[in-house]
Amino acid sequence: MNSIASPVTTTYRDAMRMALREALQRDPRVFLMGEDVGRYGGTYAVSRGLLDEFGEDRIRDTPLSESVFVGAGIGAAMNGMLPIVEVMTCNFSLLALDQILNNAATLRHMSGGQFSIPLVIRMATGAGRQLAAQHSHSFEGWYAHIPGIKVLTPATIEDARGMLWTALMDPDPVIMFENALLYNLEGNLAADAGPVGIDRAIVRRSGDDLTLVTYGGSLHKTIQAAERLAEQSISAEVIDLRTLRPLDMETVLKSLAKTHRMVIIDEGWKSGSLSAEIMARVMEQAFYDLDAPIERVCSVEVPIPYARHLEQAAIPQVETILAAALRTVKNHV
Amino acid sequence: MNSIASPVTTTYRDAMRMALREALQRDPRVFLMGEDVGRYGGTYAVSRGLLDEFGEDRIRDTPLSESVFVGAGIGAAMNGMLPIVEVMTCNFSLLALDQILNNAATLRHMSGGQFSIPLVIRMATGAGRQLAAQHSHSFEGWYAHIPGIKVLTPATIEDARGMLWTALMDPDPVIMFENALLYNLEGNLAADAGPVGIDRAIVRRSGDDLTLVTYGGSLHKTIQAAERLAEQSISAEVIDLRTLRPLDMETVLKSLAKTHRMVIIDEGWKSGSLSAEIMARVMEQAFYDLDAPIERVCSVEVPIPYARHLEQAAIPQVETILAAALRTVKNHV
Amino acid sequence: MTVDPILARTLLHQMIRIRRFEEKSAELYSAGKIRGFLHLYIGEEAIATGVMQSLTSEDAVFATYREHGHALARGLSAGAIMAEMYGKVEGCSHGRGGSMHLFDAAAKFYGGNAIVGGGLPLMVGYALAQKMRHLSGLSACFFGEGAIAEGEFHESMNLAALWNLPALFLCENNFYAMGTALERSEADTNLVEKAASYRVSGMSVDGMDVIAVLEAVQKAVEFIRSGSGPYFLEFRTYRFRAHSMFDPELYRSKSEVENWKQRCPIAGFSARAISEGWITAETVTAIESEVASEIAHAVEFAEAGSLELVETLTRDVYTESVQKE
Amino acid sequence: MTVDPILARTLLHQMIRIRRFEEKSAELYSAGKIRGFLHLYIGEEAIATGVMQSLTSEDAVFATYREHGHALARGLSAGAIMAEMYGKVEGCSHGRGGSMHLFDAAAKFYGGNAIVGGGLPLMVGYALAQKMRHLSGLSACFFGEGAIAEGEFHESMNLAALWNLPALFLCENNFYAMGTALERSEADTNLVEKAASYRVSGMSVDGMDVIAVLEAVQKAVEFIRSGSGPYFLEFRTYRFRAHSMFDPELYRSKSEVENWKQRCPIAGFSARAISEGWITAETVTAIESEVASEIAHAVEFAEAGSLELVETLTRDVYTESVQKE
Ligand SMILES: Cc1ncc(C[n+]2csc(CCOP(=O)(O)OP(=O)(O)O)c2C)c(N)n1
Ligand SMILES: Cc1ncc(C[n+]2csc(CCOP(=O)(O)OP(=O)(O)O)c2C)c(N)n1
Ligand SMILES: [Mg+2]
Ligand SMILES: [Mg+2]
Repeated sequence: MNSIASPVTTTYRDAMRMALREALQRDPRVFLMGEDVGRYGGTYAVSRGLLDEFGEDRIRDTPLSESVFVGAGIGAAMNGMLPIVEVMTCNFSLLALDQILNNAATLRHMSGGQFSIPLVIRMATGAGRQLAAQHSHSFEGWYAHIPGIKVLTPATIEDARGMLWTALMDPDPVIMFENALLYNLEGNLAADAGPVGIDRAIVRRSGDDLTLVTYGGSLHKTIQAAERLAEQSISAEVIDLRTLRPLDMETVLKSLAKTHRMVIIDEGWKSGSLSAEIMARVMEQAFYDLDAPIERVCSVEVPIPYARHLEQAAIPQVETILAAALRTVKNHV
Repeated sequence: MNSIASPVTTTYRDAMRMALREALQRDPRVFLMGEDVGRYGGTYAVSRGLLDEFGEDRIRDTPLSESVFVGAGIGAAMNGMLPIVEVMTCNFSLLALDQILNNAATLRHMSGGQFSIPLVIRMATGAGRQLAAQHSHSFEGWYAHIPGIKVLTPATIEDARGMLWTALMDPDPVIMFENALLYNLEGNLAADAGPVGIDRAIVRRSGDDLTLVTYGGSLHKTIQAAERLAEQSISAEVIDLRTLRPLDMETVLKSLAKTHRMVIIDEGWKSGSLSAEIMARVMEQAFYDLDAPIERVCSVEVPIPYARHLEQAAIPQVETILAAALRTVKNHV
Repeated sequence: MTVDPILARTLLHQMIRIRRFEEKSAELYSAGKIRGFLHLYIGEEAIATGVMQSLTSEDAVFATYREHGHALARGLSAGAIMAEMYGKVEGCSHGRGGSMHLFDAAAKFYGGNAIVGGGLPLMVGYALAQKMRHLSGLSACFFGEGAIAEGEFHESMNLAALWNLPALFLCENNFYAMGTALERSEADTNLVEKAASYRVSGMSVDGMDVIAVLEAVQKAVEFIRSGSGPYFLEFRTYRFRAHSMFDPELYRSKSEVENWKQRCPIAGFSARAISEGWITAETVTAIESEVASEIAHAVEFAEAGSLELVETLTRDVYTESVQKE
Repeated sequence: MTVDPILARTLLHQMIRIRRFEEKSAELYSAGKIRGFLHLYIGEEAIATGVMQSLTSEDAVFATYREHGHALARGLSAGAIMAEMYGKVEGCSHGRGGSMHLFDAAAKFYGGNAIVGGGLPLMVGYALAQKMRHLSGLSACFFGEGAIAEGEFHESMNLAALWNLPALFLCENNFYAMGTALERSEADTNLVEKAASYRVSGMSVDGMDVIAVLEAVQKAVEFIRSGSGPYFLEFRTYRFRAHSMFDPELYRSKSEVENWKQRCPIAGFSARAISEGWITAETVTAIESEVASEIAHAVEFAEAGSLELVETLTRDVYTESVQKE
């Protein structure tokens, strides 16, 4: 990689493309496969240009056959390759879930440790673009239930740039959920930005009065909410989980030990969401640190409607985060 | 139905078969379809004899094509039938999950309420028979995340007998998870036993010192644990959730208001399990009722191993329930 | 051969109606009135038009996310569809579905499915119920040639054939699935042969010729109604526009598109109908003006529509919630 | 035709070894030593035997849940398999997998998959990697005829053909999937024709004749190694026993089973080999006694094996946990 002096302005999309290019350049075992990653340039234009640069062998357009191309990624990973499989969006990943859960997540264990599956599956996730019930799922928290896989949710340009290589070097299957609303996110990236760790949550904003825990697409809304809270002299700490499985509870609990109050923001449907798991772990591991019950801001339990006002009402918003935060701060044990 | 005078001794399997027969006799719109429900007699012998009684048209052996036969159940339900679709075990249901989640659970909403899907999907669930990683899943809690479907877990002979008809009369899709270890369960059934409600949890054993919340296959272990606790003069209330979606929190919270302590027993993998959701709801709705943090006894986060001692160590046991209960009772806020 | 003038006018009217509707939709999308994904049917109008002409109100129709044309030809009003894309309560799915999820129970129009191949199992199940209920209507499903690679296609074709169901498979082969050409998707691009491997009879049809479509569907319908089992139709067609509003069309050449545009189903049929004397040039002008006014009204209707109350958000997730209201 | 005596002995030995191993497994299952599901290969021994004889150690093998025979023929020791079914750490999957999940990385034996059709995508991906790495070994997957109805079969065949992969599809057609006869599962029961619809070459083979199997596989292997793409083999066979230990076999007649038993691959080949003079009757006796002692040792080995410590329960869920130990 060429290193330039000053930070560059870029987008989440371009950062992700840089990560793909780096991986493809760095290791001949890496290849990218999925629907329309080549000639079309990627549904979200993430892989545009890669076919020209790396050729058909390494940038593979697949038929619309989610189960076999995800399964083929597993098989190729078992045979010396480092595949990056793009499932266009998580909405279609259910068609490949048997391969993910019954093969990718179990082969190592059920063979007594004989096989590694150094596979990375990327998929877009999230609502907010009026794509309606079948195209607006946020499955990352749900996938985090599955032992044997790791679940990443890059929320920043740095993580879009840096998580992929680390994930590829991981001998176990990793799924990256990229919130589609983030692709246009602009920001600075250090000229020499490279791989980042995937095992720790990060405090994105520090504060003392309450902890806001979130990840992915909701991070930016949560930071906005924190800024609004600051206007009311409430100091909110914002934690970006980054990796939903395994969860870095240490970072979460350290913050809670300071603030004693917590709100979780999670785009999954509320019941059985990741937020519930975090609440359960806090109850198990730090019950006596709580000065108030944890609140959560999740998606309403409805197939996401098309109409904008209904869709927006169905997913977490700065206002709803704010309201939950204020309730939590006012609440006392 | 013929009614006889005194209660009959029967099994969970036979009770389920009675329920199927009743439904088939009662309404010509009812039919059963799935892998080996006919000539084989059902993998767990639940449907044995039904092909002879009701014929090929209504007892339909399907090819091994989970996605289409579940989807066909949805389509038939949209067209005036009351299909009972048997997915042999929940382990194979991932292959049909797109149809369940993106069609069955969403069609009513995304059409603006134009369609009902009076479909019942039955599947066996659970570990404990040394069937290893791909055949030992407990997905009921995971499915309970999905808005638009209902999730039932009959744990008793009465519920095996009674839930099906009620589920069929429900205009929305219902999934019944039958723990395969229960099929041989023997017990009494009132001679005139019939349909039962599916909207309430039930207190299966009353007690004052702590609440044990569970469902399905773990109910019987939990009751045993409660009996062992009684020997130590600890009075445990046992709640059988019966329906995992929607959750009847009223019954759960009423018990908690009395006992102030709770242990949840759930065969799903711990992270992101139903138990987490119950803990989260208690935190939201009854935080101040808690005299101690809730504990949960779940499956260990591992693809279920074949070897018996490892498998048994991976799933909830009377001993682990007991230990959690004792810790909870001794704990103080 | 000769075509009844009334039929000729009907077909042309329907095709023009779809074309103008789609053009207006594109315009409204650019204006930000319509959001989400928008997949236009421009170039493929002969198929929906010919198919619906040969089906009856007893038959059920399942469609894709590129289904405005199917919905219009099936008899949904332009206003109800436009209002749907405006997210209004007057929309055919009350604004819950949007462009990809048009539904109309009364018209037996079962949507609107945004999962490639996702409607096929539903259609098969619907056909099963028709058979079990001894009803004469058939069950039809549109899908793109891209859907053929999905496991659902395979399972659906096999089950329909195995159980001899009144199922009509309507493959709109526009040669691309987003940017993926058919030959990069299917090892065997002969789709009728593929159908035959399930013992499903089939035929390949010029999807740019509305009469050819109409006649092929009539044959298929007769076949199915005689109890002979499912039927597969491949319509060879082309989408003149991008896949959706986000597609830079890097994957095909301008000249390829231009060549296909020469085969425009509307221009072709209208020229032929005039030269054969089935209609006059004035008829075309009249149709255009009828359609223009219909579409203007549709837009007005959509604009004037109302938004659902946010309080109803969770309605229709379960039936109970409806009843409570 | 003539068969080399050493080869004849090898084949017969392998088939008898599988048969006796399975008989012992059934016995041990009844005795409660083996648990879970147990799917016996009795009647189908010629297939695994003939296939493995024609593959090399460069090739990779993916199998089903009825895979004891595949594993044995591939060279896994009877002891390691038996110990696996005993749940012992000495088992080929350290007791984690059991009967349905036999694995051996060194033997390129990729298991053991209990999801019908679940191994096919893996095999295709493995073949893709072979091609990308310019390695000569092929990738082969066994599956039952029941798996053909699954979407995974369709998607896997198409991708293997489309990408011209060194993939060998080995269909063990024993005419039943549990209790479902092939004609109740497939609209078209001609499986080689089905393969052709993906442009995959194929052949139907008498799966009760080990020589026919061996020769067919040799042809398929040559075809694949020459770079001509995937190959499909249908082996017509029969399972003499129930589907699993729980199956009451209500779905087929005793006489049908008896008829097929007349075609026992072992009895047939041994009679032929003796009459052709490839081996003598004494050879058979010798094989039987070798096998008896091998299996006795396997059982001893399994009995003497140890159980993994419960503390290691979560090992091998992730790689890290291994390294920590
Ligand atoms: C299961 C699934 N995979 C991928 C997509 C994304 N997608 C939407 S349309 C489309 C192309 C479908 O092509 P085709 O079936 O030929 O229909 P066409 O758009 O050409 O009418 C794709 C890949 C999807 N909606 N569903
Ligand atoms: C996806 C899936 N569906 C159902 C099952 C249950 N099941 C196990 S074996 C079997 C029959 C398979 O038949 P076939 O493929 O012909 O193989 P055979 O057992 O005859 O060797 C079935 C239905 C399964 N394991 N996986
Ligand atoms: Mg297409
Ligand atoms: Mg079979």
